[in-house]
Amino acid sequence: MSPAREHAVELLRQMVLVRRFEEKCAELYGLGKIRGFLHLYVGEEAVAAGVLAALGPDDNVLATYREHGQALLRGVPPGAVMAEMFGRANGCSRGRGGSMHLFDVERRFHGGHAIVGGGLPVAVGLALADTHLGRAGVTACFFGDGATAEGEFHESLNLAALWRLPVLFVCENNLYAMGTALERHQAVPDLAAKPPTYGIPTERVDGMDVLAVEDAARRAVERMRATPGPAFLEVRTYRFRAHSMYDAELYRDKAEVKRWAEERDPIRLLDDDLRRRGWLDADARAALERGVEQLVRDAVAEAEAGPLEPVEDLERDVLA
Amino acid sequence: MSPAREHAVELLRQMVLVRRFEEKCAELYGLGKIRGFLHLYVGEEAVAAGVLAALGPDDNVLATYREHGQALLRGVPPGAVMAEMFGRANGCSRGRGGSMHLFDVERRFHGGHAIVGGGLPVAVGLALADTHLGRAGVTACFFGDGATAEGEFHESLNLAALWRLPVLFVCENNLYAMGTALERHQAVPDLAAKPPTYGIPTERVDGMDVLAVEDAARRAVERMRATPGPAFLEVRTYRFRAHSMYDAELYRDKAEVKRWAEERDPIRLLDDDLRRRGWLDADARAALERGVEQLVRDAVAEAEAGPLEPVEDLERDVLA
Amino acid sequence: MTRLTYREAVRGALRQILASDPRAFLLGEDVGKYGGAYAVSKGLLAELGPAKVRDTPLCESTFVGAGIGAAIGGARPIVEVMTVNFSLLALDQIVNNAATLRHMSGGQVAVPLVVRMATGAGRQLAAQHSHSLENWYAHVPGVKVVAPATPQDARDLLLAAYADPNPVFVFEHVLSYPLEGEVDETSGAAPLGRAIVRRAGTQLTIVAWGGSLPKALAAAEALAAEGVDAAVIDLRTLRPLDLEAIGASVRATRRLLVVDEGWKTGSLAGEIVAQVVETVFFDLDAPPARVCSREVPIPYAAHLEAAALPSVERIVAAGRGVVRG
Amino acid sequence: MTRLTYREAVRGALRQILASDPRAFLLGEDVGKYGGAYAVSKGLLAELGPAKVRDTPLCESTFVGAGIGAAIGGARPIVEVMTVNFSLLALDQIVNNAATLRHMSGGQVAVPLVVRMATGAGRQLAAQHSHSLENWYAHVPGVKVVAPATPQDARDLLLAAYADPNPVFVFEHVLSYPLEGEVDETSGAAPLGRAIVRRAGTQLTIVAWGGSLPKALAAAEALAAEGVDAAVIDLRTLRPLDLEAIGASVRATRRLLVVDEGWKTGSLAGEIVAQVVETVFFDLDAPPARVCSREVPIPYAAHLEAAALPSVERIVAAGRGVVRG
Ligand SMILES: Cc1ncc(C[n+]2csc(CCOP(=O)(O)OP(=O)(O)O)c2C)c(N)n1
Ligand SMILES: Cc1ncc(C[n+]2csc(CCOP(=O)(O)OP(=O)(O)O)c2C)c(N)n1
Ligand SMILES: [Mg+2]
Ligand SMILES: [Mg+2]
Repeated sequence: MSPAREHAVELLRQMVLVRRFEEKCAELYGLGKIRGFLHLYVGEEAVAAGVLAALGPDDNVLATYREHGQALLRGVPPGAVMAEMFGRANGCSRGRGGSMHLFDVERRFHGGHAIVGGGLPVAVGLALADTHLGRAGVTACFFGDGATAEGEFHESLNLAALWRLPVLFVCENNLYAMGTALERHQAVPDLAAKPPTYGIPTERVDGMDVLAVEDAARRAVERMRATPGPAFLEVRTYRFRAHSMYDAELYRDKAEVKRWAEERDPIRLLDDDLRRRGWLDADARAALERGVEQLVRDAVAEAEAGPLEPVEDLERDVLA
Repeated sequence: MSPAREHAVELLRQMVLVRRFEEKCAELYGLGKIRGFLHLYVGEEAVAAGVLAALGPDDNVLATYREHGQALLRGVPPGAVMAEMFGRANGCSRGRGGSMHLFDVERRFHGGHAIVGGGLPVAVGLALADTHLGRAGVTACFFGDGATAEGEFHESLNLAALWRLPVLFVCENNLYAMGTALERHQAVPDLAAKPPTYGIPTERVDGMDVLAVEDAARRAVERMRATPGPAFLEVRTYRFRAHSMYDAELYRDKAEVKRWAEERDPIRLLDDDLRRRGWLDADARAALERGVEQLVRDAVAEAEAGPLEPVEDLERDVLA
Repeated sequence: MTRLTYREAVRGALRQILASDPRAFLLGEDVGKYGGAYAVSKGLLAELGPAKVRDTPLCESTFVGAGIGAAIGGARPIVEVMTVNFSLLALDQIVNNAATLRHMSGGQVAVPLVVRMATGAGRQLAAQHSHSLENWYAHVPGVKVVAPATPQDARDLLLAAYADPNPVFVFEHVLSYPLEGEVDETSGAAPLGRAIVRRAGTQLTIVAWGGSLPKALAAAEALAAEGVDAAVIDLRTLRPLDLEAIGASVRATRRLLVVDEGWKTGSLAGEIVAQVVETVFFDLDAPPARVCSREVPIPYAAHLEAAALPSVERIVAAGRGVVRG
Repeated sequence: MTRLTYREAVRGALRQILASDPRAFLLGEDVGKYGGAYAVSKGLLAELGPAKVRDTPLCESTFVGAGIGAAIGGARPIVEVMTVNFSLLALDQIVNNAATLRHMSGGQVAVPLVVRMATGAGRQLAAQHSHSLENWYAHVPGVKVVAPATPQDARDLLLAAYADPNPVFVFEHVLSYPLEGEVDETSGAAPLGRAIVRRAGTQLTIVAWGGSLPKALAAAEALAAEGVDAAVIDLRTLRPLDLEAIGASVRATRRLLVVDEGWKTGSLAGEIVAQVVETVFFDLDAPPARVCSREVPIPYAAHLEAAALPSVERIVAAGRGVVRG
């Protein structure tokens, strides 16, 4: 298999993994196995898959409460992610965090942040540590279109640009902040117009085309490794499901959602592309699907079997 | 006297009033009559004079801790301002606020805000009230270049633009935020480049030319009265004195200050202009100066004679 | 009287205010098209229009500050901060402006503002979404703070907050929204600053509010079964504190237990204990006690979260301890 | 021993840390070229260079958050927030990230961060610049809080804060900076969490910290002249509280007075009173008392400000009241 073909199939596998994992999460939520807030990434998988493909092991990743995709594709074991949502001690945050707070510091996956905009300054700090300690490595920071209205967004862009810190700002522009459409929360909905006022190289990319996302991310990361300083990607995408499991979706048309899901599904788009090229036949596709399903099944089994943290350890890890 | 001439002389008088008033404040600070933080506006008088000349009585004004100029030129009686700095009950804030918190609600002078950036959301709200209640009137909001790094600056621009609220944002760009030069606190020091990303009409103006400031402010206010929505002025100016009475000015060259004070003093520039035009002879100029000096003397006398608030009234006006 | 949920009672009061006072409007994140994160304002945008129900961008500091400015300007905004957790971003506006401008201006500036927010834990939302910071608000001169526990109070205290000329912060516990009760929808504002005795009792005074009230009442029932007769006081207003009501009860029962979902150290419960001992020290037969949250960021896992929060069991055990020694 | 001001003692500890640990740096508004709003870091930029002393733009939330991120990333930042007043803008980062990430990540994330800030009133800076919010910080699990009162402690507690693997908040009272004292510049870190008896006494325990300690000591002298023998405990660490030291003293003196520059309602003083009555209730001969700030935004006028803050006179009067009844 050519490297290009192998890589494209792997990206498909990654997106399918995230999709199937989350479909299972939704099901388990219905069964009460997962609780709290659950925000699904369905429709947006190409953003995490494309960007993370451009990073190396010494780079940092920080994301929002909608971070199952980033966690899984950064290599956090699916079983540890699922166990976390089950609130088990074998979860990747020992059951303390749940769906919104997945962590895996060894893999430089720094969460899982549920305060909109609150992760950006932390990402700037991670990049500052790298710079101060003379380490290579960039920090990829994911956040939504809604976060761009928060002051910390601007403060973080300014500080990263002023101090030439290697932060890759990845705006997952899914056109809605909860129930508020982009043009109802931004006076000028052109988000890519803002970072240049801080001198930050910026690119807008189709978030339903995983290869385009990866390409743009690679360009940005290469530039950052050559010349210190941040970069910005506005990735245009769409959330196919509700904001969270509580959302009645009163604020958007079913037809709009249907159109995106039918016409712009990043998995289907890549699937079609691979078939057209003859890079993935029906058998291989089915095998890929079976492999992913097995991973998800194993993850659920691992979560089910996981122990509960003893209540006596409640106050463990509050202080060092 | 032609209206133009009369108006220009009046602007000169206003700037001289602010200058002499503050020179007296500095002197009184040395004597311990005024305490706390004292931030002088010396060098920046044309900003307040020019902008306030463009406003009417139904407009709102909100400023920073460096607001003696705005207060005086909005019509707060000099005696009430001076008494406030003396901490007397006849002060415009009954001695509660001091130099940083001058208020005169009747004249729609809404302070006097000492948290950098903290006044901007309040100004947006004042404009929102006018809009909601169907009242004409714009809200002029003064703030420094340093404030543009705070998140609230961006949040406020966005909200005002999104809701088309009549806020005139006046950035007093004196090139320093305390000891931090503009290019050391902004990745891209072009402040006028930011508001357009919110769709806000923006103009940059020479803040040492009071007539140019007034002109730009009038243009902005006229536009706002015709078409609802905010406007933005970046007014380039310079602070001739220390940031506050505690500042040793380690961060800038004496020569730089000298150059500005000698070459770009807004009072001298207007003075020269008026003389050149033959609009103000030496006698009239001296009379103007005497008039101002009398005002300042009277203000000090009023402050000196003012009563202290009884200590029993300490908790007055905490709640309605 | 109508049977309403707490959520519906809040909505009813909101509708009444917004429909009757042209100066009034509601603003906050997702209060309009989405219908409110906790569905409190559901339907109001369609009913009352976009000038009365305003969706804001995500910018807590600025939309709270804009509420302050609008109140100063003569409008009567009701601001919904989705939850107390996000109000951390607006604390500068709240402390330095809302609470301060009246006094700092020598009495000139009026800030007749209402800020509502959801508070508390119990839904497995983890550490960043489970705060109970009412004590911080109750610390600040220049504001009032209420925490209605029942559907009727959810209505009456919101009306009272609106009628008050000061900035009033209304804390609605996330677990209270589905609570049902009989509500008089013609009622007027309840007086601010008045606690109420929800259960009479002679041997112990339990003070609680908001989301802790149901737990306190259940604990009192359980204690009664053990032969301990506990009074339960619903504080309702957290600033100003109704020390008189608490003191009167404690003078009679000679014993005090305070339930507070906030972390114990520096809790409002601590303040209540301090004020009681300062004023009725010699009437106390036993040291007062507190049941608060454990000193830990609230964890996600159900069993850990439950262990971190005040529970009926912990209240019963503490009440038993105070009375039996 | 060298005679140093509190300011110089802080600077000495900063210099020692920054010069010796390559991971360390100082960041904050105007800590560099300006020399620090309170001149604490004056000269350090020239001495140590711009990588060690970093001037930030005005953006409290983000530079505190960047400090948190840098600590997570393995650096050892010391963040100066110019004053506690501006820290209101950074509370989300502090509460939801600094205090929370370790626990919420199941123990994976370490945040070895020091945040220093000036606190308190007394310089006629008016309501927005005169806060004492140490109690808010002391309420939050996951952080430690210190408030050095003497030049030696300013040094030793900063060294301790730096050595600690947790986020530690250091409160320096604005009136402390010019205080002079003998300082051992070779000293190491003081233990965190330990109060110290600054004055022995048998009839009354006065607890104070930071900027209130000099007032408490002066009041104890004045009380001695009246025949009241008061002990003065300097709390030093505000979280965790050294209840043992306070309890031991109160068991001996049987009387407690707490001085706290914060507003009384919801003060840390209230928490201390509550913890004392919860633990040594039967050893108390009189109700505990508190001297705190009056419930008012701190006014500018000198006589009003003085009346709002704890004063030696008010402490003496309260001490007399506790002892004489
Ligand atoms: C500071 C803050 N305010 C409000 C919320 C509640 N909230 C959670 S997600 C969300 C919408 C965020 O939208 P966006 O940034 O576009 O991300 P998306 O959910 O679309 O991925 C809101 C309002 C929050 N978590 N934090
Ligand atoms: C939020 C906040 N941070 C810090 C300060 C301290 N401070 C007061 S003025 C100032 C500089 C502000 O600069 P700028 O906005 O340019 O206004 P200027 O003083 O130049 O008029 C600083 C840092 C403050 N008052 N508020
Ligand atoms: Mg979005
Ligand atoms: Mg400036």
